[in-house]
Amino acid sequence: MIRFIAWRLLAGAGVLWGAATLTFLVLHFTPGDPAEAVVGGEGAAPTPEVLAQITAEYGLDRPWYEQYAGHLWRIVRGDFGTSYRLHTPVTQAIGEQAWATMELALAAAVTGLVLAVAVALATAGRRRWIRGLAAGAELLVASTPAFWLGIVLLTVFSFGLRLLPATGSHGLASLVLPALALALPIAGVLGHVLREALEEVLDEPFIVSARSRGLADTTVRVRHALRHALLPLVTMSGYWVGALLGGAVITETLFTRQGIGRLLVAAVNAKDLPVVLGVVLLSALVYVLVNLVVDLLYRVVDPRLKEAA
Amino acid sequence: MKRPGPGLWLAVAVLAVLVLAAVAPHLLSAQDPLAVDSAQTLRPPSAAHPLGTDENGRDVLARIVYGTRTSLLLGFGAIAIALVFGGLLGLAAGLGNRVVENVIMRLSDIGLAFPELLLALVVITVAGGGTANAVLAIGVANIPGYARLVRAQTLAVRRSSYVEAAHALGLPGRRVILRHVLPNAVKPVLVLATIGVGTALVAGSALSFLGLGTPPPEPEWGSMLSTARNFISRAWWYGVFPGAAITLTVISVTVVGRALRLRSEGRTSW
Amino acid sequence: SSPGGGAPKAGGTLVLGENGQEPPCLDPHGNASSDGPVATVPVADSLVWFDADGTIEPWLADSWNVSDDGLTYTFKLRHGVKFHDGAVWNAEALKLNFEHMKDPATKSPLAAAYIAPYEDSKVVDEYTLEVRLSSPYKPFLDILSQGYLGMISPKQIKEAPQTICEHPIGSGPFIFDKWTKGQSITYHRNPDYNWGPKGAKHTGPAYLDKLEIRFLAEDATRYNALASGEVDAIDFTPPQNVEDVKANPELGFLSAIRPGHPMSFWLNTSRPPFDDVKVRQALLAAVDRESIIKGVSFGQYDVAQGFVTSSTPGYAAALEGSIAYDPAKAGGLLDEAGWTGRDKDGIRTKDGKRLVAYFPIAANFPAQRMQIAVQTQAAARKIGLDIQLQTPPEQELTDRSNKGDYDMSSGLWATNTADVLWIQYSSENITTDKRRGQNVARLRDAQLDDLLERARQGENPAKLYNQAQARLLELAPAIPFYDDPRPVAYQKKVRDLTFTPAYPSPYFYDTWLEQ
Amino acid sequence: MVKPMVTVENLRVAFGAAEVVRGISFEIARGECLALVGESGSGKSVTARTLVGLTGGGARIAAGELAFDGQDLTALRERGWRKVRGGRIGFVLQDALVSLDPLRPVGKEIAEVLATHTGLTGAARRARVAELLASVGVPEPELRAGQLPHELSGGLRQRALIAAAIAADPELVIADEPTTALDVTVQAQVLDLLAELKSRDRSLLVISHDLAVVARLADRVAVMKDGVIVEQGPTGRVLGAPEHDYTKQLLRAIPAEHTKGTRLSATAPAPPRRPPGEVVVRAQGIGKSFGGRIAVQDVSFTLRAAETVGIVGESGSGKTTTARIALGLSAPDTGSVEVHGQSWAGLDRAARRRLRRDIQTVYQDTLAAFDPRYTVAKVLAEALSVAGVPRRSRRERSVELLELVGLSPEHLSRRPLQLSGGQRQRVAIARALAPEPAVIVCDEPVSALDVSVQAQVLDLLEDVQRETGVAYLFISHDLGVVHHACDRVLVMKDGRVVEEGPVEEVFRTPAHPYTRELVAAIPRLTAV
Ligand SMILES: Nc1ncnc2c1ncn2[C@@H]1O[C@H](COP(=O)(O)OP(=O)(O)OP(=O)(O)O)[C@@H](O)[C@H]1O
Ligand SMILES: Nc1ncnc2c1ncn2[C@@H]1O[C@H](COP(=O)(O)OP(=O)(O)OP(=O)(O)O)[C@@H](O)[C@H]1O
Ligand SMILES: [Mg+2]
Ligand SMILES: [Mg+2]
Ligand code: NI
Repeated sequence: MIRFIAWRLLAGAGVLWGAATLTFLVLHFTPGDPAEAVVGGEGAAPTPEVLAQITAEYGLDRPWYEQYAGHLWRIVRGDFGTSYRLHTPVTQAIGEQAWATMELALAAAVTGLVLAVAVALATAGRRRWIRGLAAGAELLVASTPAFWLGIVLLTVFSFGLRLLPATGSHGLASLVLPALALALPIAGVLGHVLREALEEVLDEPFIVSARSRGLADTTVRVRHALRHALLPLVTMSGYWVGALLGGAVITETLFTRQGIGRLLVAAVNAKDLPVVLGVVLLSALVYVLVNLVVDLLYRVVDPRLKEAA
Repeated sequence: MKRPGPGLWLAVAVLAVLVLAAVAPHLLSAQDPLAVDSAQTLRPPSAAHPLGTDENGRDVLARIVYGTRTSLLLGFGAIAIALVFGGLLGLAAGLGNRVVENVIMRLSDIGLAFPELLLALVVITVAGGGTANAVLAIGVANIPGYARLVRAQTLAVRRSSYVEAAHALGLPGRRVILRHVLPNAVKPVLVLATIGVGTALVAGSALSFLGLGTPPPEPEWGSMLSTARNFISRAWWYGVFPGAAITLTVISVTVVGRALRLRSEGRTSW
Repeated sequence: SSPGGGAPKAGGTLVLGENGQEPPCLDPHGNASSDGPVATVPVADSLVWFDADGTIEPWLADSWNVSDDGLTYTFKLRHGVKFHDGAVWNAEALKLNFEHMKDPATKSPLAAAYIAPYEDSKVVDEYTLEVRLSSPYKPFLDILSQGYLGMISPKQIKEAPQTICEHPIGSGPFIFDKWTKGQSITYHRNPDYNWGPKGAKHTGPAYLDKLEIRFLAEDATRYNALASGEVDAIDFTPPQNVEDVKANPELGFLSAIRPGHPMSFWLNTSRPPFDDVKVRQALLAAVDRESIIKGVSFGQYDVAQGFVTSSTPGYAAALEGSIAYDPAKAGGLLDEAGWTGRDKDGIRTKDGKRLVAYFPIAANFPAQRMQIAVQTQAAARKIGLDIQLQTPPEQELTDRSNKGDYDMSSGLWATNTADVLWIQYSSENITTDKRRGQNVARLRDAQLDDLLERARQGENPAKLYNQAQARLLELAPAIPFYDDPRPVAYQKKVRDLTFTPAYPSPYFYDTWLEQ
Repeated sequence: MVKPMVTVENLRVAFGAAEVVRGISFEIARGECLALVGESGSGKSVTARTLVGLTGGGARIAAGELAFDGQDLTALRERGWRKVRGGRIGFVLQDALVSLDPLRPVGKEIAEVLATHTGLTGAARRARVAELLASVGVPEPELRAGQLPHELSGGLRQRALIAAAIAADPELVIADEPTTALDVTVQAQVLDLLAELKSRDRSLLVISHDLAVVARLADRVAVMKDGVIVEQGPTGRVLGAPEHDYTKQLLRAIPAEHTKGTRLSATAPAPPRRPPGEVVVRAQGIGKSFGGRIAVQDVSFTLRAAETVGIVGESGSGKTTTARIALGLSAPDTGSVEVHGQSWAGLDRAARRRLRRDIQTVYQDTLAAFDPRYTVAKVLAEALSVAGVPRRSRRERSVELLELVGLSPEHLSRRPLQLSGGQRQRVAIARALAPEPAVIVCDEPVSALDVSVQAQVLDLLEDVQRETGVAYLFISHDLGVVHHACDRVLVMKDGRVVEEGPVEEVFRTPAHPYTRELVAAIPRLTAV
């Protein structure tokens, strides 16, 4: 077990390095002068001196491998540098935004999973019209863009009923709508996959066998079938972690929440390499850790895997 | 085998209409999707414009009809890219030796760890905006996920007795992979792929939301939806109909896909 | 400002919903975003105040003197002004501010360019500073009244310049509290404040206890936040909601046209097809600006009449109506220009070449501008000109605009002087490897250059700017669409909400809340 | 007369348009054991499942009377069923290998019954679980209770399932093929256990295709065919003096020592036997272990053309492993296997592939051995392509093969899931025959077949051998079958061959104690 975790963490470090390298290469070799980007935008009129200063200060005139090594070495030493665009340390820039995103992603993950599991459990293997209804609802939310869902939620609950605030990231009330907007499409996809899996499991002889012992239907579903059906969800962890972090950008923009999604978009547009590197490393780290946890969970859900490793 | 229910027929009909719209849009709408009329902006549904007009006075129905091709390309194209490349990589990882497997899986880990949005931005930064690149961006972003899934499946299928039985029969290895491993490994992934068509369409509209999707004035459902959000308080029809088009497409694809899958497995469809 | 009686009351918090153009840096000298001034003016006062009629009034400078050659400005500064950190406002402070703007390390995207002619300055005495320019620069004072050139504590500039972006310290009526990035900025009242501008309604501290600027990028969200009472006022009221605002008895509405260049599509005059003035004039005549603008703004915007907005000092009102919608004339002009052939799509051709114009646009292109672009595209098609909208990546866009690789480009430039014409159309301002300029049309016209240069140097600007505007109408380097307004909507309980006329943005010094 | 435990009158069950149980009636008295025997697919399992309300999705049930202990079962709702199932009726499903939740320790499954139907808590429950496992003959019950199904052999799984069924001491136990996965010694133990239940006034409904088992356990027998009971009566009478033709046919078809050399099915006489030819497979000292546990150790044998060598032994003794090594599908740790004088180890890939055509196999698990997407036609065509049969004659040849194994052309379009277990097994045999190999390794080739079909298949195998001189390596836990079909036999225990020799000799005068135990435990119909 310890060896497994250690090996995974080592591989995780490799993933971080790969992601950082990819980020650097991409930002470096795509067109556009970062110096322009830093002070760019409509309404800006940087003087040549300002551009020269930026180029010199950020070492943008050095060969790419030197810059690459520089960034890497800096990060290895634990120094994430200073944002080109915000003129603040990257750790601070990300630190200000990270919690809001985490909060949102966690809330959405929990909501999405609970919804998906609840709906799938309640409807799998039921009458055709119930299944059809549930499947339709799932596909509806899964095929509705998060921003549109968000707008609809806003229009109904904020602007119409005035039940919940439309904006900001303070407190629970302001988390409800964004979390829902982010969670629903994910719940749709997960619920769909889960229900298909559940229906397959509910046909298995061991379910009949469990029923023949006099267990209540709910008990059979929760205690026996659910565990099997969860396996594909676990395999899809990559998908939903990505969907959460990716969807966060849209949701953050729409609900005017803080978050690293928006920070990332702004940073990419401004070629703000230190910030992009920071965000990528953070999200890669989250991915690596989530994956590790998920793999450990996998072993809890499916004990057959324990000895295989 | 049970006869297909009305739901399936409906879904097939919707797909047929979609194909028609993609191939010969002029048969479904007589209006020009690009015909701007500054005097007729954001008009509600009427006889002249059955689904209303947009902010430039264009006919929403015509734009939905003419947008079908691009939208379907976005949905199916992206998933096709993800499936083909993800499938091949996953298969290679599942069948290859440890080195191959490790290289591919670590690369796909990097791909998955790399924010999907950034990946899309990257493709668009490198290749520029536009539908083709949006397809590419979303497709590429989905490759690692599918690769992982296919690999997991391949490993399971590879160990199955029927693959061993095929080997025992004396079939050439290539043929076993092509005829037995590949189809069985990809099968469960197809469940995800049918719904993936929808998520890809949605991802395309998210790109439009960020201004990276299909460039105007070309009609495309996702970008229509994205623009419509600005006018939701004045023109519900502008957002609702393209949204309905997306949802209807996804539901139909899923229903038909499911029926095909069940049939290929020898199970009856719902 | 809002009507109604009653004496102003102190207290309360005002929340303003801003659009999403959150500045990356709150150093007034370090930002160029359109939300910059609204966020920095509460904190940082300016040297002079610009009145709506174009006159310059004292603020942190009591008086000033311009030498005859226009090269030396002598400022007499106000006494008793203190920054929030206790630093004293004096000649040294002003000198440090100028140097801070110019210092490349500040990475100023705008202020440095605005004071480009600044050479150096000399402290004459504690409250007198003599500023020397390298060339005459008539708009110097106008520029100095803009929020982008607000005054920052000399202590902060000297001791901790890297903190200005995050936490600007000025002498303004509000003290900066906290910037929650991506969300809001909060301020509280400066109790010691006693040096409001001449144009203000009262003296002494501001009335509001607290001020919060919240960034609400989505139009629908911003408007609804106001309608539902989540915020007290919103900036950039979406045009589609203005009618609702006006019809709502609980809401007030305040709007000012921003001085400067109207929102326009510039035509690249340095390469075909728009190097031919006839083609430019043809396009100008082919577009029914009236109906387009009415549609996209839901009847809220004024169609631009020329190349500066109607609120800009030096606006040539006499030239109004010179641009007329006349598709027939447009066709004739193109025929004259030799574009007589037609291809199968109905696009004109000449010597086998199609009449195509490339219009690269940015990812975050505002929705409205997109509408105008699409409708312009449709109008151009009717006369046989194919406008192709392209969405290259942001960075490629910058590269292309620097290299002049485009036929059309869009934008506006808000500044409180007709010198905007020099910024936009002087051949000196064509971007080269050495210099970034705003002459997006890449117009090179000796006659215009001469007019603008002379106006800049101070020779009868009123007349010269008039002539320049007339000349531009002949040259047609752009399709001017509308005079950009700054529409603010607010709850009726918000009283005396005003604008800083220099760069119209909400100004809260006089504002109070009726409870 | 005492009220019967179970009363079934005119029971009909239909799935969609197909009526699979067509009006059957029977009663089971307290302390009585009724056995249901009959053709595969005749509706035995459906009847059993109907008694616990788990007939399956889409089933339509009609009955004149369906009562348990005087209670009308047709009137029961979900809540009512819960009390009956597990608590008053214990049920052992047919598919023992897949009837335990693969993700939960088997002990938990048994404890679940106790938790639902008894007041036992915590430690008491654990103790009872161990007791129950011990009572069905599971060694080291505490250890086993904590293990997952896949860590148990098929026989252990079946016993755990039985333990769960009897955990709450139900008044009626329904056991559907309770001993298929068990070797004879364990089978004897389980049968004793069920007999003991009966002695405590519990009722039993046993379904089995093994008439010897039925003979030993049942008081009365009902014979089913095509959804109806064709004959019903006391065991001795039905098995001893059958009245119905089908029953007679069933009884004739049972292979055993006395049937050796005779035809089991009523088909044309076989061609003359060939003498054993040259050696086709030679295994020398093969050994294999999995993660330190020895599965096979020092096994040697030879197989000659036109000869059948049987391997018997308890579950987990290494029979399948030996077969896989012989097939070259898994490499031995020690020793070597030669086919036609060529050692697997010494061949490159292409040569192995060529050699494989000469040695075919029938898998133990027939469902898993077919690509689920393939129709029977495709399965056979693929096998024929390996043999080099040209594309156009493949279909014709497929039909021939199917007819050989007693199936008809209509089965060509079926997929594995659409076939009954017995049909699948026959398709597997057809596939193995297709390339006309020199050797076929048969791993439990007739385990899923009811005796009449089993008879056909055994005859078929023999006919093919006489015609082509193919050699069989024949694995089975059914000693009667082995006795009938094999020339020589290897007896395996714990991975070793403990005894070897001509089948008559080994069974008549077993030398090794284990063999003696095996032979003694063979349930014999003649014992009735
Ligand atoms: N859930 C179901 N849906 C449709 N048909 C079914 C279902 N269960 C059983 N059948 C059909 O009912 C018939 C009787 O099946 P059953 O399982 O009772 O046979 P059996 O007598 O137990 O045979 P075996 O000895 O092979 O187990 C078969 O033809 C089978 O295909
Ligand atoms: N792939 C494997 N991994 C680990 N252990 C295995 C594997 N295959 C077989 N074994 C073990 O090797 C031993 C012999 O198994 P084998 O399948 O040969 O038994 P068998 O004689 O065929 O039994 P049965 O009659 O139940 O089919 C068993 O203990 C089994 O658990
Ligand atoms: Mg059965
Ligand atoms: Mg075996
Ligand atoms: Ni599906």
